[in-house]
Amino acid sequence: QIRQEAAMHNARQLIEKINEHCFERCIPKPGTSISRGEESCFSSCMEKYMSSWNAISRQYVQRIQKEQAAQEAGGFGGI
Amino acid sequence: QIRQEAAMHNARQLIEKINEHCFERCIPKPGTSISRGEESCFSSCMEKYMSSWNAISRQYVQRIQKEQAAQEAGGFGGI
Amino acid sequence: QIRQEAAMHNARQLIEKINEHCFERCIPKPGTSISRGEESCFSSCMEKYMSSWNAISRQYVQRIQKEQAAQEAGGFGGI
Amino acid sequence: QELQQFIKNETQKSNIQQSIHSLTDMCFRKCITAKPSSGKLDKYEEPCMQNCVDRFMDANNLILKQLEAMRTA
Amino acid sequence: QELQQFIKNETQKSNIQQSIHSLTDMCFRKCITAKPSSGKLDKYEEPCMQNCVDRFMDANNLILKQLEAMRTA
Amino acid sequence: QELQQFIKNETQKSNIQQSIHSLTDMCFRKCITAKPSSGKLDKYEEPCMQNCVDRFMDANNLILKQLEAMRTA
Repeated sequence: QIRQEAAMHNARQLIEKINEHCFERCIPKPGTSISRGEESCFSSCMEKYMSSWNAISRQYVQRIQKEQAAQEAGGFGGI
Repeated sequence: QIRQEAAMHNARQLIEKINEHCFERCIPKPGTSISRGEESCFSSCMEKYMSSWNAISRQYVQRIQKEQAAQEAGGFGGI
Repeated sequence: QIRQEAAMHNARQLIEKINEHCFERCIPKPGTSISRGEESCFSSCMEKYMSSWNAISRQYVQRIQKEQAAQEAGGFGGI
Repeated sequence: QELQQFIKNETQKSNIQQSIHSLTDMCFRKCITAKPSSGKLDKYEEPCMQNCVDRFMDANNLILKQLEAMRTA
Repeated sequence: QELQQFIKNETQKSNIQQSIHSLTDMCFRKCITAKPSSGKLDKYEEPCMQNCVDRFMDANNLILKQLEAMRTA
Repeated sequence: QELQQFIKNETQKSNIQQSIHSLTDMCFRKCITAKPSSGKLDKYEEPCMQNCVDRFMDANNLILKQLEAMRTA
């Protein structure tokens, strides 16, 4: 259950961040409805944010694994 | 007691946000004292922030109630 | 143990803030490695951030002590 | 069980207040661009605030719809 | 009871440190505008930091005073 | 003891995810400067993201090294 809550928390944070960045960029002046253009910008922005999140996860996990391996090998590496 | 703490937490956050926004806008270069002009700007800013908080609370609560009603009516509405 | 965790939390937050500010300022466009210039900027920035943290701690603690003394003396002072 | 309900309600209330705080933060930035000279919202600011909330919620629904579409794809 | 006092003290300390973190964050942005070339605060930055803390606290007191005035109005 | 290990692992996982969130926040701002017109990262954005993570970690290591140097000085 703790794991499930952590996953929920994670998803909620991702949604918040997406809305923060993409609302800022794609809907600078909120009008009486979301226009087609705003919607398509928002949609791309959202996908791009998730692509970024994935790219960064991969790179970050890879990097900390490399640093841990270097540390265990007795060196100090990674700097 | 939990409720009281929640209310305190809420008030503290509002105060923090007011100071963040209004200090930023009305006191861009902090001098050796707060000038009359800075004080009156700060005062308006603070009231305006609270008016905004109230307007947004009303609108937000209204909106989630509308969405809930739409959902309970079986539709998907609100989008 | 609680105290130790608080100190850890404090240090971690300081490191995060330093990285946030100094990465932003000194490494605007991350390249394939950190250049000498970026490293020296980062190093000064980091020290300056810690100097600021110290200056602000002193001033803040002094100020709240002054306000508490004024309050205990029965006045309302500090404003 | 009553306690659980209490905690659930309080958590929900606190989530709502959290959302109101961050919406106010964001919409104040978007809608209040002039130096504040009065405490009231003027005739441009008031509807801007309302649109800001409604468009933000629309955007939120877009995200949820798209996430749902991705999960079932 | 001793435990409660301990918790209260620790909470207070942690609130103070939280305030110092956010003050440093904000005042660093306001007072350090040039590209950092030395680790020391120069003769403009040092007083700027002090004024930044003091004016922030003044502003905080203004808010509390005004909130108090509204409650009793 | 198993519970402690479980908590430690979950805490570590949650710290990692927290870092990924704030890295994405920061690197998105640095690397995605044009109005988004596609959901994929283009050939400039993808390496920028990777460099952003690696240089951030380098910078983090610089801080730790310097803090260590100060403590033993």
